[in-house]
Amino acid sequence: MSRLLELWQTTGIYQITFPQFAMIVVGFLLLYLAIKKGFEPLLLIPIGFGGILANIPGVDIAVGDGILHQFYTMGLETGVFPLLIFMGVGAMTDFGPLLANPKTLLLGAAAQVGIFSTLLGALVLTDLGIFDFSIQQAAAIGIIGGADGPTAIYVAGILAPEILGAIAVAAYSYMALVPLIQPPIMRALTTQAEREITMVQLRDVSRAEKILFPMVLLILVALVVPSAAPLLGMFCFGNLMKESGVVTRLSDTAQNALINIVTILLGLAVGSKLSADQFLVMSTLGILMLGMVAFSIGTAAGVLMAKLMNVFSREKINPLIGAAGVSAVPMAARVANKVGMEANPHNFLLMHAMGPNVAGVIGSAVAAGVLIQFVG
Amino acid sequence: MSRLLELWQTTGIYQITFPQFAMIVVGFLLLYLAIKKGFEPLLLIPIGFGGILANIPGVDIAVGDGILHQFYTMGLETGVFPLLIFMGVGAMTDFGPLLANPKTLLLGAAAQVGIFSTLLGALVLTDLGIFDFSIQQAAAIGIIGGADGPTAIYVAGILAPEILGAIAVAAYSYMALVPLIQPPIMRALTTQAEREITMVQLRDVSRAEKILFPMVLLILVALVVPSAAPLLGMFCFGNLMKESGVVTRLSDTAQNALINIVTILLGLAVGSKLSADQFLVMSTLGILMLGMVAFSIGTAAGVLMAKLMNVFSREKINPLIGAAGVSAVPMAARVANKVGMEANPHNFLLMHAMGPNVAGVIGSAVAAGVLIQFVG
Amino acid sequence: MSRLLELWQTTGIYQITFPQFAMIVVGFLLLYLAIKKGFEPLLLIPIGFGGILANIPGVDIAVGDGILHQFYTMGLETGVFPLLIFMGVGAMTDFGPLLANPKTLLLGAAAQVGIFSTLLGALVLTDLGIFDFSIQQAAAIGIIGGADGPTAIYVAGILAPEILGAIAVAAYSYMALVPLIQPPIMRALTTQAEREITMVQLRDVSRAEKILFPMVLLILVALVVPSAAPLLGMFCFGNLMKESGVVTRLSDTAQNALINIVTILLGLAVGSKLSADQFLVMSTLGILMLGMVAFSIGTAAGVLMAKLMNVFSREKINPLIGAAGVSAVPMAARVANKVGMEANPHNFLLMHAMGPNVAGVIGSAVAAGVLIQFVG
Amino acid sequence: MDNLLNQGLELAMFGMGTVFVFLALLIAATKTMSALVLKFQPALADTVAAAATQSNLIPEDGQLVAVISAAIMRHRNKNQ
Amino acid sequence: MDNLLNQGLELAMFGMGTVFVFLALLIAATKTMSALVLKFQPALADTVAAAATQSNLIPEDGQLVAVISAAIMRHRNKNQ
Amino acid sequence: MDNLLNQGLELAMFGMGTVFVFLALLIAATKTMSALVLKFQPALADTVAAAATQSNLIPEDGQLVAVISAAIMRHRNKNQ
Ligand code: NA
Ligand code: NA
Ligand code: NA
Repeated sequence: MSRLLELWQTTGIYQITFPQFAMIVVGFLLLYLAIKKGFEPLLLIPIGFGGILANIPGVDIAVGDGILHQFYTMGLETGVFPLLIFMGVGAMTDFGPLLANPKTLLLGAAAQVGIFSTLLGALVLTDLGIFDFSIQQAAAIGIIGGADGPTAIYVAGILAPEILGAIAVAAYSYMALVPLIQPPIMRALTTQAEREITMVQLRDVSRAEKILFPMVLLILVALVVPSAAPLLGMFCFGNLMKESGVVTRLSDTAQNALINIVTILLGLAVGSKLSADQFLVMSTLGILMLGMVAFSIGTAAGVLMAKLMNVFSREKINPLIGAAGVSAVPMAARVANKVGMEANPHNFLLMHAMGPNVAGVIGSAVAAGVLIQFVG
Repeated sequence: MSRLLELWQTTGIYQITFPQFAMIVVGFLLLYLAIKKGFEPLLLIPIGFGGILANIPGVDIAVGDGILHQFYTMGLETGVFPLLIFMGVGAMTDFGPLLANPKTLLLGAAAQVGIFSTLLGALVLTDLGIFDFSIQQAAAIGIIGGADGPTAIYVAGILAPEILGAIAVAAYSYMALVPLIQPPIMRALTTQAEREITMVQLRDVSRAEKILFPMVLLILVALVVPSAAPLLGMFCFGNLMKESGVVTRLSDTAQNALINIVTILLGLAVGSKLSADQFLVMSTLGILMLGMVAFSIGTAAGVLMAKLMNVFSREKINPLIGAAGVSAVPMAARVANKVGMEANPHNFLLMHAMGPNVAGVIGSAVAAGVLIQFVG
Repeated sequence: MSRLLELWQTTGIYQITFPQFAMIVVGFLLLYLAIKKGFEPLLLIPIGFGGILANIPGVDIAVGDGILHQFYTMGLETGVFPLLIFMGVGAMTDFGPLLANPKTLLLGAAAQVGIFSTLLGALVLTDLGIFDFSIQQAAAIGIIGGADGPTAIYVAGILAPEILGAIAVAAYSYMALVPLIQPPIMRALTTQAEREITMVQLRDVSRAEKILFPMVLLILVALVVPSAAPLLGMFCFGNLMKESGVVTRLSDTAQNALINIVTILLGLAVGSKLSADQFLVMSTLGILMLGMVAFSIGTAAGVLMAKLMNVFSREKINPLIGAAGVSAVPMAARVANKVGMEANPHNFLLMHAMGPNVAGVIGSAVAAGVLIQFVG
Repeated sequence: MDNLLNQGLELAMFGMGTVFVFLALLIAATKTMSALVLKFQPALADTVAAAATQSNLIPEDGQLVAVISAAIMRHRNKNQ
Repeated sequence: MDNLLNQGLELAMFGMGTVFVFLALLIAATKTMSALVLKFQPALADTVAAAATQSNLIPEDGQLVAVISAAIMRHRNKNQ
Repeated sequence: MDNLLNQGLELAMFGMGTVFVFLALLIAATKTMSALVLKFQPALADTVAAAATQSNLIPEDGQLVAVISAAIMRHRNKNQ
């Protein structure tokens, strides 16, 4: 009989705590959003599932020798997983639109205002005593505004691993919500006339330029912000493999088997940080709120920068593409295209928005480098 | 001249011991069975080859810094390899037949009697002084009756790594021998009339059910047997990736590149446990013998359970599909189909047998969880 | 202001040293050779790029916790990467031509003279005080003459990791230069009549022979040179997976996803050894020079061996195929074919040269085993 | 040694018990799930993995933040 | 705490400054690169990844060895 | 230093010796193997990787257990 009691005490029903139960619900909610609503399923399915596993009572999955903790230790603590994903993303990125219109790089710079103002916001909230974020945590929260998953995870893993779960959830959730967050801001900051601006068709970009661009970018990183070299180096490496055209088999693997394997493992590893005791803290609410602010400010800054450039430049750019500077590739570019077509059904902005879109990836990686350099 | 002698002493001919030689022969025999007789070649080729490498004298391959020992340390000691394989198996599993006829889950339960009676058998043999198995070893031997490779390797890696080699060889050899082991038992326990029972065609299962099933299973595991959560969690995760339909690239990788890579490394790692000093012990004979018993009892229990269910249920099931409850997917289901067609050439049992077949995977994973919980 | 100065001091422009700058130039040169000249791009792109990353100042990429150093630690220090590549190469190798004409194995033996005479050359240069190579370093340099990338990296990783970068660069550069290095030597050592020798068409080889060959090779390795068993064991394992025909999915993965992933990681890890302080030393010049000597002597020895065999054998072989004994698969075989067609446009030597070509892989792996055994 | 056998018997009993209870519960849960799905089938079948429309995205996100917030609040209150 | 805010402000300022300076430099570098490519386009476009002809392989290799040698020499001289 | 050269010479000699001996043995072994295969070719070629028929499965498994048993027995006897 006492043995039966012992058996009963091994069950989850006996052992589960309310916070664990709540986090399992959150995990299922993430799965629901991913599967039924199409929220970044590639990441949110592994993260959500990992989050559920991490909160199963009475078994070590996300701690100690548990498999999720092993994935965390091998891939997130070391930075290997986000860097390999960045390599794969590089191998999937086409810099053509950016090369055809390099000044859109400035839009990718402007959108990073979201990162730094959110950092300041987190510190102000700390100053006011509402939350208690260290400068490392504030920096990691700010990077959510980079709208770039692997960059956010990489930075959080280095600066503030204790809030990595919340940051990843916020980053991917808001990336999925870009079609909702951005349009009102874009409309509020532009006139109908501005949204109707049509842009000249992009010139063709030669293969040589595409091959040389990752090298030029790498040189500049090495000379100006070496601290961004791990991220941008792997990114350029992936892109060079693709554009060089001589290592197709490596490029294909980087874009498929390798990035898929790492995505599965990274998602599960991030999920391991969704254990109730780490995730169900007040700061998570602050992170979710600040992340939303970061996306919004980044969007606004991109749009305003485009308007500012139009003051000085003769060749007008449609300010909507400024919003794509936050990254969230390729969702933000599609949003710019969609809002543009509402104003003028014959105005195709997609390719024009791809320039600031990939510029935003570079911009937030540079910002990440600066943050790691100064508070890491 | 003394230098020539030294050279001679580095050769394998000089250094090889008889047990090493014997194990190399065993390794080649495994390769022969795998290649020429089609015995589970995906596992037995890497295991057999690894076993040969592990017994080459004068070089550290399966110990120390040797590559097979590295694979063992990184993947078996940690449990990572069998869990990743389980994830891939989950991504390949179709729960449709099970969902169409859920009561066949009981057949998958019954077949696990093989596990526990073999455990008892091992302890009785110890009690009689014939062998000397600890309760951990007895549990690991019993799990051979689960007829599920990764589960057996996972459990043995945790409970009794010193007999992992013999357990893996037994598990995969007997899985390959299912077409020989099962039919006589099935025929002995059923009447011609029973074998002729035709079953109504399975209803179609909706996509929503297939998506929800892995989640339902996961919840139940979390609430009832958390200790089975690593195994069944990864299994459900793989299945959800497949059924959700929104992460096809991850599911494809889990079913192909990733499971293939892990299978190669796991097979070689298991092979490292086939070194003569670990494998050529009396207990290996006991394990081989008990493993066969486990398969036989599991088969019998599945068939008898089906007959018992027919006593209480109006909708009769063909007791042959009970034998598929041991797992050995999909071999055991094919055997049920084949024996059924001998009795009635128009009786297609394959899809009906797939239900208990995958139920057996769940059943033995639950049994594994219980064993790890109580003697781990 | 002092903060601005601090910022300036974090830039690469401020921190870079001349040797770092020079190595970055070398890295770009390797990329240029790989992309524009087609020099072994699969390896030289990752190595070159890794070399650039390793020399970016002010950030730890190739040391400490840097990602390249992690790749180095996990894959080169352990030997895992070159062995997995060897497995993949095995799965891509067709021993058919060798089996049709086994005596060409002797040509693969002869070409290894390049390895050992270069080893002696390195020691003579040390004796003369020109360089200062240990016997381990001399052995690792010699193995460049094996013209086999993974073998060279494996041996250098064990015997002399401090010169691994230079050895890998030399090995892959000279393998790419085989079409330039070999023809003059081949022409100098043969007469027009010899180069015109036509060879009888190769017999068909049965599938059974192809399946048995890797096993025969493995047995012989186990009995005669166990120290070569890690390399040749993995090679035979890959080949057996392919030829057995029963594990196509494993063989495909070994030849594609797995070898590609490992190639990327291995290349970057090798690149980490191209840091200025390790690479810009006098010994690098010696290694580059000796590597060229090794290739040349190996080529000559192969050709001369073929001529010697013609003295004793009635069935004449075209001595040009002896040059393919250095390995550099399949480049060296193509060179033999090309030089042969210059002499006699109807003389197709390609398949005949594939025999010594793969024999050269076996030969240098055996030589590697001996070196590791005696100076490791 | 007898002790070992006893331990084994107990383990076998509890083990088979757990396996049967678990799979019986799974039958019940599966049947319930299938019944629910078949009841709401049309709605579910259509929307699963359908392209998310903008109009129903906001509530969902609201849900996520609401659930997390509620959970944190309750957790916090308990621990005070 | 105020100190923390100051630190944050400085970080934001330098951070945004670096981002803008970097991307401005990248614009300049990219434009220069594109201009150079377009100038030498015919030559480049044809040879990139073209099958290496034997005649131009030797100089390339010469280049590699020459650059490495020069670098080693200079490095050595400096360190003496 | 001279010692180093001697060591190198010895290594070169034994090394090349081993390479030649090994590959010569491999020639012999390969030729033997091919001859045996060609002799039993029809049988082998047909059955390799052919679908295993039930009738010949039992003996094979018997083989495996028999070999393992014999090896364990002999090993055990030796170590007693
Ligand atoms: Na960004
Ligand atoms: Na089972
Ligand atoms: Na070679």
